[in-house]
Amino acid sequence: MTTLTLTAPSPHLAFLLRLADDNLILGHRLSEWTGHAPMLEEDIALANIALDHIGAARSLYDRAAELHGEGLTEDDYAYRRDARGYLNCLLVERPNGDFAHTIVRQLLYSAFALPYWAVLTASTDATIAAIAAKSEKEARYHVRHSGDWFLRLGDGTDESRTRTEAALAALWPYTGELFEVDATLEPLIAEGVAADPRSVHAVWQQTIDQALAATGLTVPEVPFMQTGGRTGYHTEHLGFILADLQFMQRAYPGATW
Amino acid sequence: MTTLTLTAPSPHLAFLLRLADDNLILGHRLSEWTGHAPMLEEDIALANIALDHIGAARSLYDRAAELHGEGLTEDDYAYRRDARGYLNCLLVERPNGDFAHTIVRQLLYSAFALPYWAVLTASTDATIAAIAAKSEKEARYHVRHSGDWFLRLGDGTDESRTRTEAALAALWPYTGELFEVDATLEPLIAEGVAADPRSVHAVWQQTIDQALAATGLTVPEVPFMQTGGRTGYHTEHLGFILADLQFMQRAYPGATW
Amino acid sequence: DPREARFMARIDAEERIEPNDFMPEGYRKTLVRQIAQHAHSEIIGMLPEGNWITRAPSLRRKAALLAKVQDEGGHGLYLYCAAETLGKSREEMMDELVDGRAKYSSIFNYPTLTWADIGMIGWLVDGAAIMNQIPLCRCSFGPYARAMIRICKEESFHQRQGYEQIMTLCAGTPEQKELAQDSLNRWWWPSIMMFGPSDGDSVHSAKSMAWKIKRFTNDELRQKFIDATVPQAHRIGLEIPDPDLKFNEETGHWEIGEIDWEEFKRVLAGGGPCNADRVAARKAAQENGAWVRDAALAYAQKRAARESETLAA
Amino acid sequence: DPREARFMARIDAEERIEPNDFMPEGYRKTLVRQIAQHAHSEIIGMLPEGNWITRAPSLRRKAALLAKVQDEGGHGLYLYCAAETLGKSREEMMDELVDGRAKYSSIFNYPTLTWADIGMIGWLVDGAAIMNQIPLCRCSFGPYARAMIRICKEESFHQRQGYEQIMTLCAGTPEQKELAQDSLNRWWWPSIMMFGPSDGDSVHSAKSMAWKIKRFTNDELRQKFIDATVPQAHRIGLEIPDPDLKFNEETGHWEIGEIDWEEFKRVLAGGGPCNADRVAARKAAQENGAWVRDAALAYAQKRAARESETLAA
Repeated sequence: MTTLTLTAPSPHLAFLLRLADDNLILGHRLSEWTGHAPMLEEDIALANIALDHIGAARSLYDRAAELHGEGLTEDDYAYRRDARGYLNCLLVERPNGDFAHTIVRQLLYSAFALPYWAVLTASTDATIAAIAAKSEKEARYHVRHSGDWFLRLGDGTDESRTRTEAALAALWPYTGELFEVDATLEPLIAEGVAADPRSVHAVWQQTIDQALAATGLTVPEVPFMQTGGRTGYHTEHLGFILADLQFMQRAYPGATW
Repeated sequence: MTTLTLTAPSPHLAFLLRLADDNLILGHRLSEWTGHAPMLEEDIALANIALDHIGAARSLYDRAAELHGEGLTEDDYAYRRDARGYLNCLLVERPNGDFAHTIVRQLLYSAFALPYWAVLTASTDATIAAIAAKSEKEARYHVRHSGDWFLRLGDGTDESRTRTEAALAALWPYTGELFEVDATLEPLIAEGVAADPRSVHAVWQQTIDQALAATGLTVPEVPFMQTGGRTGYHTEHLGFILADLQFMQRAYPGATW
Repeated sequence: DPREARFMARIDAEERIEPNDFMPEGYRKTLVRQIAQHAHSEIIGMLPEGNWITRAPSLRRKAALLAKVQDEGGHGLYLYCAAETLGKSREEMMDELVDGRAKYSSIFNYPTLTWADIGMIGWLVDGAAIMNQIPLCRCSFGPYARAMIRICKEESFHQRQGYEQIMTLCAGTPEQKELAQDSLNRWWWPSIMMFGPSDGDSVHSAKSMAWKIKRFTNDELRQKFIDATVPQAHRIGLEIPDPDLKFNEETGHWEIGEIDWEEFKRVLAGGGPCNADRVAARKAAQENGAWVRDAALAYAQKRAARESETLAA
Repeated sequence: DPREARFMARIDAEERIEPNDFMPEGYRKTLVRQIAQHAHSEIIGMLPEGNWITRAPSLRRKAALLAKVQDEGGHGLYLYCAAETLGKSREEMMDELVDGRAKYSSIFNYPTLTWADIGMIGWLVDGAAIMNQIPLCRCSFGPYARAMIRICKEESFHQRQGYEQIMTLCAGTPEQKELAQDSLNRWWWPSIMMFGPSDGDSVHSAKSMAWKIKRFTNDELRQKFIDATVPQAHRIGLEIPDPDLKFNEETGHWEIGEIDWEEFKRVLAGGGPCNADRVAARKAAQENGAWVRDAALAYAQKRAARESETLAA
């Protein structure tokens, strides 16, 4: 049991892993708050959202394993790939930072995930469609939760507004990647397995614009968008996530827990 | 290549590992500052001290491997033991905290290491004696460096004094362990392989008292001393150190780097 | 005082006391202290387990652990609410926790050093907690009793889940079995101490029994726990780290060796391995979160002000 | 201006200019900018490599990496000192770095994603740096030239060490070989870009050549690097990620494909993968360390005051 390298995974498999990795890594980040949140209600809420994401990741890895054959399991994907094999977008691996960073990251991602899951309910991969139906409901709550907090922080105190603005500026460059279409995605969109993320851009923009308008904040001016996660080109943060995440499976390979 | 469990290591081996682990873990902690220190001179100085500690650890692991037989290497000890198998004292695994914590931790440890290495130069284990001779010289610099900073911080600004006081209070409970003698150490002291740490307590106390006197700070009132590291009963911090430290060897077992 | 007599008559008749009912000051104080301690224990209890969320060895276990720690947060919340019905604010209780005035269960001052400790906490610590808590479902104070009913259900699930995790380790590789035994060695005695001092040395017991806050003595509950747990350990091949342990055929009870009360007192007095780290973690959460709570408050006030302006217009 | 003429005569005669000598304002400005950028590059360069100190795969490599990063800190220090001889304080330069006004080598805005990147930085990045720096040992400004002599010696050691690390990977398991190739794929083009824009597009080149700050054009240095490096890659079985790469038998040079100047400009303008993280890390170090520097200053002042009191008494 060593590091799992997927050489040229099929587009279908790659798509499943991209979605699954987004959810695992975002869930992992949120779970870091447990016991350390600004109020007990948020310890609970963030753990809840983390559980939704980890649950979605598990279902998607399951489907990947089924498709992949070779007797792999969900845990092989999570625990045996090194950073270059992870396909999540960069946004979800950004550090929690302060609570404003966590809320802005969640809003930016969930405002994308909600409509994207909605169109994926029509996926020709019936398992994806079923996962999407469940996840869409969860994402509705995630958007509401982060949207409510965005409002409170953006229109709360001077300090909370400044922090929210800084978080927006820091995270905005990672939003472009959510809507990218590449050679992996193109055939899958044509087949109806995947959905075109560009088709939900307008809805995403509307959600964000509404949130901004309610606080009087504006879209930060960002000359460059970041990209790379979908092909395993990550930030330096992912490696440290994986060192913790994978420790037990690496130290005690082949054991059942 | 999985996790290395040493069931009832010989006292000689355990003693080598205790010393080596102290040095590796303290070196690791110091190395975390590299690129992030309060001034460039300290990036360099802390890296330098870290290198001394890691160097001492390597020599001690080498000697352990020689004694142990079974074809083990220095890396087997560093990279394959889980937290319960590490025998460093708790002081060295405490987080870096602010610069005052790092300086106080270093002074408390080095003020012990300097005289302890000095008596170990007479060890009947010639390799230990040789390592001690080299390390004693290095420890002299470590005491000077941390002592100078202790003075600057303790007698600098109100803020630096408050921080230094807080660091002293937080770390003092971990100093008792440095001078403990147990069933592992007793026969080795009798044989002259190890030295009795209690024999250097007065010198240690004098070094610390002098540093305190120069700043007007006092020994914090600490009703309880902490213990456990020498038998692998650590704080929760060590596990995270090892997750990073061991990632590569765990993820790519058996490779040569 | 005739009110006190009526109060005691209600207690004796097994009636529930509700927040707005008359109650003697001692009863209120005892309850506030106990419920707050209980709430704090849930909150501090999130830390040793939370320590392994990012390192759980499988996704299934990670999700289960996260859900468990979340449940503990929920328990803390119910309990703070129950204490608030007695007139003490959550903020005040939180302040007492982070400045060290309030106590919480000493068991959480021990570190989780390996993954096995997560299963062990479920099995032993939640197991011991349930022994304490089941009788509290019949506590004379209504809000506490009702919170306990819900909490006990979840704790009992956690306890089974913890035992199952340890069972899995014992059925696994030799390394896994070793992790389980090592963890039991470290957690056995601290769990035994969770029931508090022996009856003779227990300060608050007699009054609490009379008020039907407590239903059993510390030693009675401890014995129940030991009798339930020893056979569970033996069933999966684990050895209890007590050379004096023996089964008394006459009484049908397992008898244990001497408890190290010095250790108990030391940990209670702040000298446990993690007391300082636990309180520091909660303090950091309180301080780092202050601006967030301030923002939420400021927003709520602005919003209320806007609404009343709209109404006025 | 006769002083300028004398200055140019000295330059032409290959004499060294020293800090207290007359120099034209443009010469001073160019040097301060270049030396400060060079110093900043060393400091920022500590971050991508520092990223792997805690995760190095063997103790030997850990010590070597730590020593290497420490050397970079040392280079930064000499260079700040050299720049200070021209009248600009280190504090001012540090401020310019953290508020984004100062530039540093764009290469450090790429992330170190695997351990192989550590070897690759040694081999390629230090290799490219040396090409730039060897001629700087003959730079007309004395303090800079002298700093460069020392730096070049160490860089050349780092470069050999880096190549040896990559060689080890290439001789290792298939996974290790793959790590090396993947790393080369990511670092090749950014290293090529380290030499800056093509001669036609280079803003400061002509003047710098006349002042003998620079001795070769960007393209000349780039070609030297390519000619040295391509055979090294081939020797250990690595493929250069450039389908257009070919050896020109006539000129004896390796010719590369089109450089993506858009990427170069984007990274230079702040849009590289790590620009924000790099500056944020240095900013955090500056801010978190402020109280330490204040304390050192306060202590030095107190001490000086005490000494003068003693003298006065």
